[in-house]
Amino acid sequence: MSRRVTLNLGFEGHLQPVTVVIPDDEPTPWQWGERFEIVGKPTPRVDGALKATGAARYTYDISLPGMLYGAILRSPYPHARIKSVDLSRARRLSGVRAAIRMDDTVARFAGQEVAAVAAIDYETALDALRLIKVEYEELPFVVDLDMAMMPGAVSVFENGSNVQRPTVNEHGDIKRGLAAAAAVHEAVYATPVQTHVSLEVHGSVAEWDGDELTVWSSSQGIFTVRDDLAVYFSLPHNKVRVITEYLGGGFGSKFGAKPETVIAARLAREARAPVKVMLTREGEHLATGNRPDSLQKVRLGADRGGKLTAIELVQHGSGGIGAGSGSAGPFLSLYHSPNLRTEETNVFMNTGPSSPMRAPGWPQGCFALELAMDELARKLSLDRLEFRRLNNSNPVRALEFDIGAKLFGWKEKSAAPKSSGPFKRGIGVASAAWHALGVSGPQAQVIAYRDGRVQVVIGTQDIGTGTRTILAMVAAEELGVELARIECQIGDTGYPFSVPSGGSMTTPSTTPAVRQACAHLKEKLLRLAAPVLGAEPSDLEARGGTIRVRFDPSRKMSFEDVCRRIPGDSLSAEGERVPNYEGYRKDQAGCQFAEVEVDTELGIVRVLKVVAVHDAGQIIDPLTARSQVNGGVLMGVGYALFETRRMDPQLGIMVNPTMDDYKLVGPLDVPEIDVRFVEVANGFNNTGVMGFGEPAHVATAAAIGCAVYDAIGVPVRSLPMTPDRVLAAMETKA
Amino acid sequence: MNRFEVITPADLAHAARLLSGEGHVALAGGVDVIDLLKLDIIAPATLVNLKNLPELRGIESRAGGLRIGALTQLHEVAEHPLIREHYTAVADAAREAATPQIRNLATVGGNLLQRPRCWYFRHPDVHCLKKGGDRCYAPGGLNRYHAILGGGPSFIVHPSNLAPALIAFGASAKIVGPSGQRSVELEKFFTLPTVDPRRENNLEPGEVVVAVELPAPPAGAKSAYLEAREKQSFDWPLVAAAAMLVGAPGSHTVHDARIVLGAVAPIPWRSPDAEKEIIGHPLDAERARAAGEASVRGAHPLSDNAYKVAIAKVLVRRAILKAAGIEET
Amino acid sequence: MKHDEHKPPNSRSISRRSFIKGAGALAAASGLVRTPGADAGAATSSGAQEGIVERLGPDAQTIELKINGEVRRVTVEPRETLLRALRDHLNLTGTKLVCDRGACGACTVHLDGKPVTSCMILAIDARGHEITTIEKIRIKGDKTGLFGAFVEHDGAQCGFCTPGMVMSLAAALASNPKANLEDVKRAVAGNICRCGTYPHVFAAALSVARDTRGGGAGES
Amino acid sequence: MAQPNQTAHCLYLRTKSAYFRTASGERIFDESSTACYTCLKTLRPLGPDGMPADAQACHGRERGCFEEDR
Repeated sequence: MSRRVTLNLGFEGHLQPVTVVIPDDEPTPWQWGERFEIVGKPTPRVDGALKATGAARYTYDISLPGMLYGAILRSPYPHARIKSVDLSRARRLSGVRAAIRMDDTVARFAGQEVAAVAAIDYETALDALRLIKVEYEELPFVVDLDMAMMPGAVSVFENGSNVQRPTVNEHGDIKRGLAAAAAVHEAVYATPVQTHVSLEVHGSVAEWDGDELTVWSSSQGIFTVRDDLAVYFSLPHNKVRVITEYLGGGFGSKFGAKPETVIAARLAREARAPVKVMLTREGEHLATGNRPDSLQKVRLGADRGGKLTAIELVQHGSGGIGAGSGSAGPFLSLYHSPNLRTEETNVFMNTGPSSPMRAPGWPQGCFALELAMDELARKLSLDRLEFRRLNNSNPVRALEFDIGAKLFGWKEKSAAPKSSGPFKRGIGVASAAWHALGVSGPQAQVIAYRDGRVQVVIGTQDIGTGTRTILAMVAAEELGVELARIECQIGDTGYPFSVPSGGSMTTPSTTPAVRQACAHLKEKLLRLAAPVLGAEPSDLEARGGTIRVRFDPSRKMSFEDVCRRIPGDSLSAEGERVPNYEGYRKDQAGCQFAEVEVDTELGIVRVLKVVAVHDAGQIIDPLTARSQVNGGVLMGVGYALFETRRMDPQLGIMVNPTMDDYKLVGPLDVPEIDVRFVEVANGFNNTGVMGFGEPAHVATAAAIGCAVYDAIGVPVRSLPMTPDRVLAAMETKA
Repeated sequence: MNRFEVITPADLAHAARLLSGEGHVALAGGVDVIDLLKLDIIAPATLVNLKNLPELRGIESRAGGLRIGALTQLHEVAEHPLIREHYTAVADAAREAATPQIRNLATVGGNLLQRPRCWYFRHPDVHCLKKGGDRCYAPGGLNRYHAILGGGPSFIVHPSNLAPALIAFGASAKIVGPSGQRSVELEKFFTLPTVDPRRENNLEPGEVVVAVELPAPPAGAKSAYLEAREKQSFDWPLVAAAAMLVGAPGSHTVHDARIVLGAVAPIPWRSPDAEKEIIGHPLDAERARAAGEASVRGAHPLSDNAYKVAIAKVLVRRAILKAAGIEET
Repeated sequence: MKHDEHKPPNSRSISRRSFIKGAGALAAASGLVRTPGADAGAATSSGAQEGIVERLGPDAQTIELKINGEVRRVTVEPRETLLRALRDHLNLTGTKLVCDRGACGACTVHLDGKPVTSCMILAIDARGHEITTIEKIRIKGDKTGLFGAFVEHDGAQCGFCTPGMVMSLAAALASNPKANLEDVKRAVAGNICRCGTYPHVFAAALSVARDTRGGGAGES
Repeated sequence: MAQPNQTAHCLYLRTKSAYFRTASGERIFDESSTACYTCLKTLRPLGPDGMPADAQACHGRERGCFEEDR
């Protein structure tokens, strides 16, 4: 049933044999030194042309016969009792086909869905919203983290404190660690609420056929949306079908069936017609989630030699009316310390609920920890990179520091004298980590047709990372055929099950299923070819577009010739993603270097260069992987310099729910980015892939924060580092 | 957006008559009007389409100066050779405005008359002083981008980035209304909230800005326009500064100067104090610095925007030096 | 409609989009003009028909738009933007709706060859202009090499901003085939990408510009 | 990823990790400090009873709105 194989795992200079137990029908995991024909070579994404020409069909582009347009009325108040909702006038407006109200009796944030309508066109739907009469009774509110934590603060939930029970992690004795330190640094760091700003807003098109529901949804998880809708509407799972052909971004905010998807389905049921509900940009900012803010009190101690003796974090943050603001991840894993304590406390306030966002908690924690590391290094007169090397927790990162420092020119840049003029340059470095091994569960089907085409079918979705390309590359590699032969069908719950595209799970969870399916298909094809080639199937291999005899490659058949021998129409095989084996290391490392230039008179920071060095197990496609790292870095530049949700304390509303007042990195704000990958064979699954969407975003803002500190000589301990904060920091120096 | 009709009048006089009526709003480039319509800040019954009126078009040389039709698009201003050569600050201001796509739609008239970018004003759920409500939310709220000069009772900043540069060259607005036409210096066209917090200029009902007239630039005039922005890509300025300098013949002495700031006050903010610091003196970095300091004399920053005072000082200094062609060391 | 109708009792300030004012570009309508809201609908016509070249709306009317070289008839209300007309009425969905405020460039089309944000222009205002959408560039084939370059350099991640980027660059490279990196950045300065594809977008554009330059001359 | 929690959670409780399952098919309720919970009944991070929804509160019968996961 199962077999033991010994794999050569690790990375350059650190290779070791690891014995793993794998199922019999599982292909041997790829290991160090594997020679690939397709995997690992930069490969343009297979659907690139469809995206560039606007032909790719997103949920927003779905148009069905008789389809209605929905719109949502949101609470303008941060906290109010909803006494009545009168839909009658809206219902009477010509062109309106359905109107519903939500079940809530209390609005707890400005932007909470109150009611919704469906009409023959979008403008009419908006007209109808204006006719809905809602009677609110305003209640006191709190939208500021400091205020929400105060004793006697307004309660977001009746008779409950806003301050939740803390999560504590500790080992050693922090007091002893601080006492043993030659230098101690203590400061408070603050990070803002960041919103996802997926370019395709949240939304769905819902269509009922009797008691069967089909939903096109802008979602990271078609099966999770399906399951949620089935539970919500008390339907058997097989009565709900969810489709996400193309997805315009998600970043963690598009798991499951959110209010707008349920609203679309409810409106469609009432109207007896398909309904499309896509949010407004304002609604997107207010109600689809965000990265919580934080106040992080950090204490670090180190001995004279630069070894950390204590790491302490006391963190508060708000997930709005929801939870999830913790930021301890980096404190618990980036650097060794014999004494460590983290305490994370979520605080409720009257703002939209947070949702997972690209490495939840990590960019916050990394900024606080890494800037504190630099401040302590300065006290100890240590080179900041050296200080990190001394305490580094991961051997792969040690190599990454070397690679990055050389590429970046750390030594030369450190030695360069500071300009005497107003434009000051600075450099910084920060560590990243992640831990996305992938999960079992996904199933894949692979079909070879008589004409030689191969179809990979799996119910995953492409959040923008190039899923179709990655899966096709793995299939082509396993089957020994060219990439163009493979066609990937994804994004439909009618296909075999897969997991959501989030938590950096897609590639490590789906590629092993596809590879296994291809291995099974290959066995069948080898059996077809064996009698023709006069060999045993076990003596054959699929390579270079042929099936050939391993020890005599001149005895071969083209892949197409083999396919022509398929009886009937096609040959199909299935594969599953099995649980992870014991592989090399469960964590993955990374580090980023940043160089900035600060206009010290205006307080304006420009990021000039970022060097990003990362590992992610087996990189399938370095080209799309590099795109992901660029994306993580640039989202980090925005987090460092521009992005923040601004809540007015008088009205309790977000004043910048647009794409101009909520500031995103634009083309002229893009630094030069140099991306390097470190190859690691990890052996946890048959492709050895680890996930990658998140780690690339973890260290950027931290590295930029450290670089600004280096440039101006004082730390800016709050993000984003806007001109007012930079100038204020400079003033404390003067 | 409410439902409305669109009327295209045959001539200017008729346009003026239509615009005198309640619920009529002019439609030109449309960028700001569409924004306001989408936000339900305006809900006119009728849009009066001005694009058919020849008086509003074209850039022409006139009496040594230039007449820029109100419908002229920002990209035309940015690229026009005469403007680039003789009114450099104006061309630079146009080039810095918005995005390439918006510069291809937005007009000179629209840039001057656009409503403030204040996030309270632009928020559909906030009924602020500017919209006829009873208070300005900036002083007690989030005011990092608001006025440091000339504020009260409303604390918006004027959003036009062309206006400071145009005022630096003494430009006038040519206006046609139901009772005829008038010409008003742009400097006097914009009005403080003390006059009427609900508006930013003295355009009367039915009046149409037909053109902007730039007088001939003084001999030896040099100019510069600078913006300080958080983002280098599309962003509104924290502070803008336009400087126009006229050198005395044959010397380094500044014979005349105009210094106008943008994004610091509810109107484009000319600073005679800054001008005084440099007029009649040979220009050097120290003089320019003094002008920068003087430019924000009397500033009353709000809780979050004192940093704009610091930025304004620097930007005025830099604009003066840039106009003069002096490299800072 | 009464202007306070949606205001809750003892409201301090917020009223749900029910305060209605008029005052817009190029004309000030006496500061505050209260006009009927959308529900009242009917436009009050003021004055005689003489002196009027055209009167449209508020009801939907069929207009002609010249899109991608073809005259298309589309029935729209005056309040509908060109973007809505393209997407909802003509099913030209390559042009994306993202910010709806002219701030992100995802809805970029060409108007007489120049890139504009189609969310900030009324459909009726696009009459008489040559409108070019991403579909035209698609149908006419990749003469510029831009699509191929986008694919080769991975200029798309989720792909939602990509058609707008392509439209901005197509116009810029048509007027300046030898664009350098700075030119390219300025050409897409009105386009926002949340996935962070910019570096690869720049590379794609520069590769086309470099080809135009006869190879080798490009700086990056 | 988090360890599976052995107690049955409410049918309507959701958090990112709950969209994944263990090898034995159970939903994973990660009680990590970054978990964002939603009640599928209200579509908000609170139950029909108006109190916060989370992995600690939303299992067992002590909460009136609890419904057993099938």
